[in-house]
Amino acid sequence: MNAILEIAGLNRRFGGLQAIDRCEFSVRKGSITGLIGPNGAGKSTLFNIVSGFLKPDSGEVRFEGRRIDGMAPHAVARLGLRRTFQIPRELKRMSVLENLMLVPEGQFGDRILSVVLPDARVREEERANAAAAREVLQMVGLETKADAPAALLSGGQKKLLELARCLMSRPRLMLLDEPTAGVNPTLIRDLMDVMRQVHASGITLLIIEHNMNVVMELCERIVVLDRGHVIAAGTPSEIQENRQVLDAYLGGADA
Amino acid sequence: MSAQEVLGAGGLIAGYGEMQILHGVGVRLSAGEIVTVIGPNGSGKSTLLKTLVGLIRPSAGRILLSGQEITATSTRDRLRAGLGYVPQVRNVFATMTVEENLRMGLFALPGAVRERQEAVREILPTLNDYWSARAGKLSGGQQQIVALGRALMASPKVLLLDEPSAGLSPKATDEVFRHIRAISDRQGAAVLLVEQNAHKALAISDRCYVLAEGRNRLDGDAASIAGNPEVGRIYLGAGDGSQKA
Amino acid sequence: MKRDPENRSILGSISRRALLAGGAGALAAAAMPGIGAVRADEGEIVVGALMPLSGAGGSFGQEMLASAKAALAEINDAGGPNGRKIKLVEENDETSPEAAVRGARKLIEVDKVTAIIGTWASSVTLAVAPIVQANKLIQFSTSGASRITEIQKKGHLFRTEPDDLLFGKAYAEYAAGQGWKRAAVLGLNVPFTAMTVEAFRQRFVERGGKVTSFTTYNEDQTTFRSEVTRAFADKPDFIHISGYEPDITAILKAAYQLGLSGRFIVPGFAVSPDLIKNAGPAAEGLLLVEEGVAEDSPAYQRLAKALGGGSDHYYSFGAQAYDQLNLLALAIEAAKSVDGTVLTDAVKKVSGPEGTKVTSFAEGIKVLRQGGQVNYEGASGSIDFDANGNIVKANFRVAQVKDGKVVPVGKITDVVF
Amino acid sequence: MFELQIYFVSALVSAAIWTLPAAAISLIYGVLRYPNFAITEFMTLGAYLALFLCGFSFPLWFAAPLAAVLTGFVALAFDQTLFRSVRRAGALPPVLLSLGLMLFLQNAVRFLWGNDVLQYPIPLSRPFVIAGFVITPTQAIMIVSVLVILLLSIVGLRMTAFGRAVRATSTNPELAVVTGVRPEIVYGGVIFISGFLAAIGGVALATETTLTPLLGWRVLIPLFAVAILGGLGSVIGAAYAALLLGLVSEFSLLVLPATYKTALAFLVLAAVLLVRPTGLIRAGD
Amino acid sequence: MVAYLVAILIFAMIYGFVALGLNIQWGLTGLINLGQVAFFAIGAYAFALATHAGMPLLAALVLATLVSGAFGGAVALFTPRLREDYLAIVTLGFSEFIRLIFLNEKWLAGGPDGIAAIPRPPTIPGLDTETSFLVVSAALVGLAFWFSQRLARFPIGRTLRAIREDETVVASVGKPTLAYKSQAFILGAALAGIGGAFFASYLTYISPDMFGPNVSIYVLAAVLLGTQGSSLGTLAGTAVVAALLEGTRLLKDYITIVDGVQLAALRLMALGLALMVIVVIRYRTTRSP
Repeated sequence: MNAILEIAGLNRRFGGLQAIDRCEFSVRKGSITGLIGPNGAGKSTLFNIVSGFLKPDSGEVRFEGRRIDGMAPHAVARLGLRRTFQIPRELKRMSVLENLMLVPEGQFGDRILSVVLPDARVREEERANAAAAREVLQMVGLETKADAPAALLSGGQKKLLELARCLMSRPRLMLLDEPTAGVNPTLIRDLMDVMRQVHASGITLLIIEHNMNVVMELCERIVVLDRGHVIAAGTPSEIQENRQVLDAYLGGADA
Repeated sequence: MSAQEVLGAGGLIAGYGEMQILHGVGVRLSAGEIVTVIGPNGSGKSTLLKTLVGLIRPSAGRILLSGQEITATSTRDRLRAGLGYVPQVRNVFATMTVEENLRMGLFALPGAVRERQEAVREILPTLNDYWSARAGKLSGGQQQIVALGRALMASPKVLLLDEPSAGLSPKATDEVFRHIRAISDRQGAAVLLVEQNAHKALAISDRCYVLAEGRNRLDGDAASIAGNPEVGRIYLGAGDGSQKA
Repeated sequence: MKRDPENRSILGSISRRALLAGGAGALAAAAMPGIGAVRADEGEIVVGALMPLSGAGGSFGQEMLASAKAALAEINDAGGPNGRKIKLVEENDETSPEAAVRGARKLIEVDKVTAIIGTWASSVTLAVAPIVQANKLIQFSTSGASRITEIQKKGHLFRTEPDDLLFGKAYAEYAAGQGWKRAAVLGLNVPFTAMTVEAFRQRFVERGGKVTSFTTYNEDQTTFRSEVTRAFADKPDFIHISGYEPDITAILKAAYQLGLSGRFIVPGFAVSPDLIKNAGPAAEGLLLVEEGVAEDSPAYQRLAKALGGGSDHYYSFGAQAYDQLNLLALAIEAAKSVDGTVLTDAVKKVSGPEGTKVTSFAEGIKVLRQGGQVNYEGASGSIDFDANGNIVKANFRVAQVKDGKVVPVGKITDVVF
Repeated sequence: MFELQIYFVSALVSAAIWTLPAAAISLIYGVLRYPNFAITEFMTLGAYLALFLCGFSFPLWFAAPLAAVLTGFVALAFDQTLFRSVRRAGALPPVLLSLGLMLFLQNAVRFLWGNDVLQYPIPLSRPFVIAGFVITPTQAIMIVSVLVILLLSIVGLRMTAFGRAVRATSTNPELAVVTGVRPEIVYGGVIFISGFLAAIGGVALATETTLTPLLGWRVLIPLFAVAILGGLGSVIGAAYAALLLGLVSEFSLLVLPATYKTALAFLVLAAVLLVRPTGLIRAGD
Repeated sequence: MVAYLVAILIFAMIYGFVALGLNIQWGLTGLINLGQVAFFAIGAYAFALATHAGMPLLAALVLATLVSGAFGGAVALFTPRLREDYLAIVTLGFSEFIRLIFLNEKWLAGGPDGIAAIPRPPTIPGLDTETSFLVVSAALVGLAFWFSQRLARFPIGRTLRAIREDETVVASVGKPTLAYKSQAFILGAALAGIGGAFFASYLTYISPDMFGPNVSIYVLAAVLLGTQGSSLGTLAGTAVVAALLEGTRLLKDYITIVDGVQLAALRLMALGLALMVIVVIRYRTTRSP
């Protein structure tokens, strides 16, 4: 299997709680993979570990074959693995466009030295980045909001901005944390379209999602987490048929 | 039925800031019964409880407690009117002893602390095992029972419990649910229980509501809901499950 | 709040009147800058009194200001130097170098003063002197720090206060004279301490004594118990505290409250009636060494009369301020100029030691207008300056606190470097 | 050895002076979640108010608590008019407000009483010597008074409904609200008590030294070191930490110059914050 | 009178450097620093010591900038994980710590004596010394202002503002936030150091008691007054604070019902009150937690 992300023997404990427990799965390159499970199953913790915001107690995370567990968040991001946040973390007092123009790596103007040098190079760079940002905004349908402060976006638009910021860097793997939570149903369709488009452009997606309609429709493969452990993995219909999965949700038979 | 109804709420629309979670939810509770609210993540279960206890103000809808409208009153007044509430997490005063935690249960109300403590210890005898310990040093299950005990101090007519099994081992979950049943039986309080752990919760419940996406989807006897395949579809999505109905 | 009410009313009314007078003058100058400038040349001679009207030197600053005003009245009554009146503009340096620098700038730039008199704390003088020198003005100071000599560039700075080295030597002379052999030293961490203590140690050792311990402290300590304990540990014959009023008060109290008794010698400028009152029984027997005044001189007696104090007042800084203004006025008369460089020489000339002894401005101008040379002998002493603008030799008085009163117990005369 | 016993008593005196104001910082931090830099100025204000009341020939033992109550009201007045309006805006606005208040109060004292060094009209007295420990009656009274107030505070926090409300709000504010605690009453009460405690500390400091407008500022760093060392939010912790810091800074004299006592306190403060921000001593109340 | 105005303006310029520095740290990047006076003092002392060691003025200025910047970097590196309120305590304590070092270490900085006879830049021909100093300091403040403005508008300014808004996001898009925060702290400290050098040169004398916490409070007030984050606003705020502090000194000649100490106290009371009022206005209506 051509895996872009491999997780093996991962453990993480918070005080008395084993949040991630011998977790093991992988994400196929070019797939849309769903990560589901009841509340407290450890999904967000897993995202935080993969994206470098938390360190695991033990185990391995490999991205494109390279170990990334324990790396700093920015270093993980630079490898081409980006994430969104469940509760949108838009940069409130900055414009939507600025939210995106922050992203490109290696900007010459992002160094102090550039401030005291002639600004032709920075101007050129900014023009190019702005154009790229507008393109991404177009893709997610926020082009009319480019100059508005991010704080003024609606809840759904903020979700789109999360996606856009992630897209801006053209990553190879995107971790989306509940992209449709708190979004109204009409916008959910738009969001799903955007996600399909993103996928079509060659980006692998790993999605935490509670809206099962979205998961079942979008994902080709689903990984189910319960108490930090993978209890099932398979196609949507396999998961829906899986009694163990439903029991996990409904707190069924004692494990 | 309506004569016995201690809590009634209908048409509740509420949320956090611009994010609307409840899109018109209603629940009714009669004296002495245990009612469970289940539903997938994000369906609005906890928000419902917070709205009922007054931590969130609904933009529409009404809440009645023993026939009195309490929609616009403060949390403190609702506690005094007979509502008890146990939040999902951080629901004990960690640096205070169990005894003091229980004492806090009568903070807003008049009452003889010692007598009520005795009564609560009778209903929840395991409290005696760690009566003088600091609540923060107890296990998750023990903390949950302390939280229940605190809420019981005020002899509430209605007890609102937000996922008492969250983060507990299966054994502790059983223990907590056993105590909830005992509370209902011995104290006569109506209990509104929000749970993920649907199977176990339904086992001790009389009735059940199923919420999805901030709306009432199903309700009925605990037993009938437990056997309803629709519940599975609500949790795991429609997909092509309609054929199996 | 707790200030002595008598004290308050006297000083309070003086400073209030002064403020009113100064205020009116500055108002006029500010409103009509052109006229003000003309006046500076042909009318009144403006002199800045930069004094610590508050802060650690607050009570001395008040005394100095009142004394300078006494001299001012005498000078102007005698017609002023070259027939021009002197106007005194006061500025509070808050005993803080920063405030002093700002105050000095204001005096120089807004009031266009010819000279600045008064600066008391050494840190203040050190801060102000470079500015005064840069503007080619002359400055009289009441500070003892030897470091001031180092920044003396063109001789524009005159000190009527004995140098710290002399002070240090005075303690040693007195102690040796009493036959004391062992000294412990407690020193506040400020400019004059290091020099004084070093000079003291040197002279004391020369005279066969021994310094058993030297402990520095900060003014903002909450307790001084440990430092006092350290000082007493070696059973010294006496303890010299080199500091200011607040910390010396605290140290005396700490020693008393530790049940320790010993002989303390402190600088006179640190001992005000407040200290004696605040330290109460702890100040009993305290020895203070202060710059002497010429108590028997007519100048001092005029000053004492003008300030209205009884015989128990000892106006050592006041006497200096009084002499500073008189010296300045005489120098202007002698030089027929207000130029700083010219005045520098003139000050040295009128201070002596050559020339006819005079003890007031009025006497002085008589001699000068007859073409003679004067040697001003003032309220604070004979005042002869060396090349660095320091007084050559100094007299000191030793006094002791007895029953809450300061009683003279000895003199140390002609202490030289 | 004589010297060591002196150090020990000095440490005790310092600890007694620091304990109550540090407890005030701790209480405010625990309940209102911001470091209040104006506490030192409430010390100064309280000390001067006590002096003012002594001027009406009240004895100090009577003037001090009265001044402390007045200081509590002053603190409450600033809290209700200024701090209250930024209650929900995080820790920074109240921190900035407390800095502004520091500047304001320090200079209000200077305006009213001047820069002069003042002191209480209490006669100096010779010390007791008990087993080599030398202590004056004033110090003994001061230490005992501080201990009594400390005990009253601890008992009050444990035994009274208000005390429980304070501890409940400190340990779990959200839960406190759903048990019917009214936060504004707790906030106001804590501010009043903190003003009171700070003022008593100020009087204690002034009996040991003298009154100047910088009275409180000079102990700011030690106070924060004590409050942080004791685990912000804990009154007993503050008392233990005060004793610990008192001993450390007095005995440091054996190796360090006295002038570095405050710097030492800063190093303790910084080290604790960097290594273990919850404080070293967590008495847990 | 004009000369006195010049003096006020010079103080405004000196505080201007310090406030522009704080604006980069706090206004732009969101790093609260209640001890800006520490870097101001380090700059002043470094300049004074360097000139006394015979360094040319310009070299001494560069050295002062570098040394204070280095201390800024050290503080930033030691405190990256401190929360806002803890950072406030540590920076305030640090500034007092630095003052105590200068006070106690006589070998280093003359102890409480301070350092006198610090040189001023040569006078521009045709101007008096004061005006000349004003012109030189104004030119450098202009340069610092130009730098601050460009910094805020350049991509790096965007990154710093993003850190102020949400550090986690900046890390999540692949930027090393600690490096950026350190750079902001270094820049802010270096600017404060330049201010310190000018302060030392202007007064020609420095001593530890000039570097009390009040200076930090003045520049905080200036940055707050000038709508936190804007360089132009910061300079305007500085001018207001300088006028309030220095300008009211002139009032002494007109107001006779209070004495000098009381007037000084009133001035600072007014500044304290003003700071509180600005804070209330600025933060009153902000979001709930």
